[in-house]
Amino acid sequence: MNVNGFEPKIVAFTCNWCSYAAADLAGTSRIHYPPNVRIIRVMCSGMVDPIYVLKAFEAGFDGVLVAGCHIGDCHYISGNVKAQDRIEKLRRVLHTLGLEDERLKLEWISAAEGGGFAETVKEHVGQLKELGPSPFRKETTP
Amino acid sequence: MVGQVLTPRKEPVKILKDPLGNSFEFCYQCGLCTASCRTAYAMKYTPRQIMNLLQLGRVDEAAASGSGLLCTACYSCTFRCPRGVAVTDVMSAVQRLNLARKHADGDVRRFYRSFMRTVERHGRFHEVEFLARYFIPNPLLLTAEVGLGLKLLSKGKISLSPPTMKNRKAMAAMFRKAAEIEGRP
Amino acid sequence: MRYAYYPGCSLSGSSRECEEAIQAVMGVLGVKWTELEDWNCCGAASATGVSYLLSLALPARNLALAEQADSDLVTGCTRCYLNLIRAMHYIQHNANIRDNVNAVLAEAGVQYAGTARLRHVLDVIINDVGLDVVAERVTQPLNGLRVAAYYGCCQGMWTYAQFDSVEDPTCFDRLLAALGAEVVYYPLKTSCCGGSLSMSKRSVGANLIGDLLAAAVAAGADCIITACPLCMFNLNSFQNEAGKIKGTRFHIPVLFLAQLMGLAFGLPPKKLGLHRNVVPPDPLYRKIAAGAAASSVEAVASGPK
Amino acid sequence: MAEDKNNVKIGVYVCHCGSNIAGTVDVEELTRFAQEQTAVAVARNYKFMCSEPGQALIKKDIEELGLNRVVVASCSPRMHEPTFRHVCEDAGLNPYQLDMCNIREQCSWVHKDGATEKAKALVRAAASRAYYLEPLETRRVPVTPAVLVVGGGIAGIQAALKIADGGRKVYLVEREPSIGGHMIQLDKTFPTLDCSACITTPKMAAANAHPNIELMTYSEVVNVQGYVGNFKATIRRKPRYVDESLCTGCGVCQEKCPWKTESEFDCGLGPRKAIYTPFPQAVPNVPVIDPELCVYIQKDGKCGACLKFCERGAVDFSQTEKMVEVEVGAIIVATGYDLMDPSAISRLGYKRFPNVITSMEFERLCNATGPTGGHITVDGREPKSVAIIHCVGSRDQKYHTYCSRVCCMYALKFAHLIQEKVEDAKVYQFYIDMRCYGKGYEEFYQRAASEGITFIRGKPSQVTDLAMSEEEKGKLVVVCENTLVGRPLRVPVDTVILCPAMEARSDAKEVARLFNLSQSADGFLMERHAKLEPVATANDGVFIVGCAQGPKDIPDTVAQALAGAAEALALIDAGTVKLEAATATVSEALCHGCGRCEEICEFHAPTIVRRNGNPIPVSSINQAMCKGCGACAAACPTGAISIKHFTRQQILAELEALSGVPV
Repeated sequence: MNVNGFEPKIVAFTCNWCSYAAADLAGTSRIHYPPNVRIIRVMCSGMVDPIYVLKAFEAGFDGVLVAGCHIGDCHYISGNVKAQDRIEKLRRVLHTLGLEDERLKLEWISAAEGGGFAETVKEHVGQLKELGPSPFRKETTP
Repeated sequence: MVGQVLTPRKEPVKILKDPLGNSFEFCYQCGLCTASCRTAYAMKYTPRQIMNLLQLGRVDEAAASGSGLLCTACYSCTFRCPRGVAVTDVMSAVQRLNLARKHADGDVRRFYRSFMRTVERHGRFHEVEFLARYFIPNPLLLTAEVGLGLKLLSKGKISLSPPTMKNRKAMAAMFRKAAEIEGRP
Repeated sequence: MRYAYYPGCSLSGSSRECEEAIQAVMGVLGVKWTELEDWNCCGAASATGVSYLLSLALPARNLALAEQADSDLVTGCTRCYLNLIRAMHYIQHNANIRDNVNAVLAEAGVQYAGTARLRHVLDVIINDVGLDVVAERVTQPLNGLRVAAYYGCCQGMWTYAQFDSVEDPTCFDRLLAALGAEVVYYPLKTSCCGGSLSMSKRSVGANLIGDLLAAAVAAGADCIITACPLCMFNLNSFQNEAGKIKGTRFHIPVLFLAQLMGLAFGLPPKKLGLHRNVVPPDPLYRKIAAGAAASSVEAVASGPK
Repeated sequence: MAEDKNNVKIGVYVCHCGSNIAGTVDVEELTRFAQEQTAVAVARNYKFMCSEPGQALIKKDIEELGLNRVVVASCSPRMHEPTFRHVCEDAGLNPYQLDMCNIREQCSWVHKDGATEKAKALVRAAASRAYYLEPLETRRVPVTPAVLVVGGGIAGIQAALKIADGGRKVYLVEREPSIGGHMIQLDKTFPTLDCSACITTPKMAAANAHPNIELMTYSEVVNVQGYVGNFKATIRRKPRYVDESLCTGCGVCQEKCPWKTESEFDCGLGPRKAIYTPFPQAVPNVPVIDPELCVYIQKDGKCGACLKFCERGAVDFSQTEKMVEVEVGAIIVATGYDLMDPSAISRLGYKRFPNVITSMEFERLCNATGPTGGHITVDGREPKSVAIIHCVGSRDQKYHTYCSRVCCMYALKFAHLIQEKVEDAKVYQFYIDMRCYGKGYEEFYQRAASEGITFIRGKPSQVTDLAMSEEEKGKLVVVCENTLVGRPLRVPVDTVILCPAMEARSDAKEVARLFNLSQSADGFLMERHAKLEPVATANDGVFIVGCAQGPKDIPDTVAQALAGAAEALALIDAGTVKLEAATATVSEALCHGCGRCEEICEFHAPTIVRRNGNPIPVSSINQAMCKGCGACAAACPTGAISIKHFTRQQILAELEALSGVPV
């Protein structure tokens, strides 16, 4: 169950063209979501190097969210497809490191889905509260 | 009389803990519900007007009107509502209020009570017991129905022996629990 | 496919003719089912008037039992179907409802997991048995019989939404065509019959019933067909009251869909509970016989193929 | 390149954005916190950083304190990055030495508790990223001084004409055999009631005649390559089977052709032949042959009436589909809208009752060149009473949540036309709200109202032919609530006109992919900014105008079309265009020339080359073609490729700062 008072830390790598814009839209529409997430803007989900994800967990993040455009809508034609392949491969590595699947989230959020972004974050925070702190966490202050 | 004065909603219109009962907030008064309603012609306030009264916080007025009792729960309004208002649930919430606050006359209230009481006792509906509960307090009703009653009896459509449900204790317990959760007497 | 059959109160009580017809017809179609063990009333039209929670918990208990039996829950009563699917729908979409309902169910020693599968007898006949099979079983084609197919109100919508068009269902028409009957144009086919208003507010109930009967008569129908026991009860029992309001006399047979199917399958009327119908359907028998005769004449005339 | 990091001087500027940020985030504390970060020389806060004084503040510090990095903690970079990049530039600092820290959209507007804490983390991250930022030079490439306009409706025509008048080459591509779009189908236009054809055809003719416009009707764009300023578009030109250079548009072929079908232009209310121009004033006035219907094509060689009777010998069955490639600097997408098919709402009786028609069908019935020659005749008779039902599929969650914005007005126009043409006709308007917001619209509403129309506020539930009383016999009955009285109402009429929603084109998704655009939730093409960038899109150099972007009336459509033209002209007249500076680079020392990048790049930017004297081949990336998506960098097994402005170092620094733990 929920580790009492535990506040998970999430880093989100968001595509500049869709999910970063979606996060902005959530803002302009004043749709609130937990502050546990920190956003790093990239030009495309296909730019996210597996190293970044591994380093994020190493740095003690409890969850990593990679968000890109819906399949077929990529601003660079197929960056999101490449991201998908990489993330799937990466999951195996995370398994061997003893990290649960839910900690790494890959989501497609279009620029029009402000609410969708907020929901994704809420959901992820919820899942991570269930899971508790990442085994790699060095300290627990969020 | 200078016309009604609108006072801010007194009851927070959380109608009887019914999560869909409050969807009237979305209503934009197009009247498609009324237009889809076969009994609206007989209502004091049409379904749309009920939504409006609730929006204005005039819950008691809505309940007292008795419009809720005329809803047949055919769901046309709910299926068609362009704003996704669960009109049928709102109407049944208003109907519950009407009965709970004793706006309707005794016969109507007894109709619902008798039905539920019968189900509570037997777990299933039992015509004879229902009719007894419903009619005996007001024999006038009975005389009105006697023709139909005989017709049904002669066709063997009314069984005198009560239905046979095993776990009747469970039923009673469920009724108790529900009343407890909903804070009903 | 395993079916747990849920007759519901009306079918096992005041509408037993419908029940008898369903059983007989399903027998002919070779559909096997077992009655749901220790089922309870779904709350009919009255539960919502008293308790929102019970209006969901009562049907939910039956769903829970069906889950235990791991079979499709089948019902022939539209009102039961409505209450059951409504419960499924609301419980699925609202955690708070789910918790409360299960709290109530706990008193009955069951829990509803949300995995139950609900079917309507029509759905089973059309999608599991298939209209081709239905057509094969016809020994007494209903040639020349003019039928007003009354689908019933949007309580039906809940039903039809599952396997047919919500606003403009056609499953009756297809089924009746398979029986050889002629479906007349009936604009009120999905208008409400007033449900229990016929009891709780007669003047209104009878008025709605009157509209339905009048439209069928105007369309030149020999009979009205319904799949809902409540519609069946209303349209049969209140033709006099309706007639008074509309300033006319109604005497049009109203049959349960399964009853008409039974006739087309050549089953004896008594086996289909037709002797219990408030409005005696006898004129139909002659009409059907005549139609059959006519078609056999054609057959002879056209000679052996 | 190698900069002495001891000289890094960062300035952090926290914006209050009035109370938008300061209301939730403790800006004073945030500023203090920023001051403590590594290499931060100065941290200030101010009411509005984007304002003149705010900008001056930053410039002054750059000049006086010799800042070489700037962090602005304010709104989204998608909002003001350009603004502050200019500020840096003006102060002689490379614009790429700026980092925006989004503490409004992504902090103060979405959080309450913990907003200040989060803002701190974001500022620290921005500062650490800024620490590793490098100056980039923005490359400029020449622009192809031509524009592709997709869609020959009024939007496309107006945009094309304006650009052409500006002296630039325009390719105007239209899918149908003629330009004119929906507008040429209309009879009259509100609120002025001038004849639609009369004001459209001159524009169509002008577009056809203009020396700078190359008109490609009966054609479709099938592929788009390249980037802003330098697009390559491939256009499929379907065979007309009629030689445009020989045809005089005399129309004999159409008279003689024996094969009929329903005319799409007349909404199926009238016939057209297998060889046809969709309507008399078609531009170009050259028929096409419908290969599905033409017996000569279907049953090879039979018939051929058109061949025989065309004196000019213009009919040419040897024509085949052609692919044409054009080079343009900008693209304007004006692909318009579809009218919703109201038979989806079966209870309104469309397609069940012949006298229930759509608004567009009525336009054709009203029009002098239409199937009835302008006599309002529905199902064989002149309707004496007409119901007009608004919001069919609009403002309705079950179909389209949005308002289609034109129905109220054309419904009023219909009422006027009916009363003009049909003696003592009764017209009933079934509306939810009357929305007459445009110039002269309210006045028109008043005028129509004064002409004896009956307004009924209520959304009808059904149109039925079931008569409940004598006066309903033989009529259609509209069932609704008269909401202003609160009673159910039945209105018997001869004809019902439905006002269906304007919806996104059925192929909007394909169009969006083709031009690399996104769609809004409602399915229409999405602009870059709802208010400030209404015609620009996420894809530089591609603009959207007219109903492709959302429901619009003609004035708004034309205004947008001209806005699109201005954007396109501004882009190509600049002569050159700034290219993405944040592109991929290869460290040849690390590269093994494995070719992974070459395989993965969608834009064919990387190629494996052999540097003379170097035994190992290496990747070389064409900077003009690289879009900086970073797919190659993420895929590069040796980490030889990095993306400028998004280097591993920069991103990991940001990550570390966010986690508060060394990576």
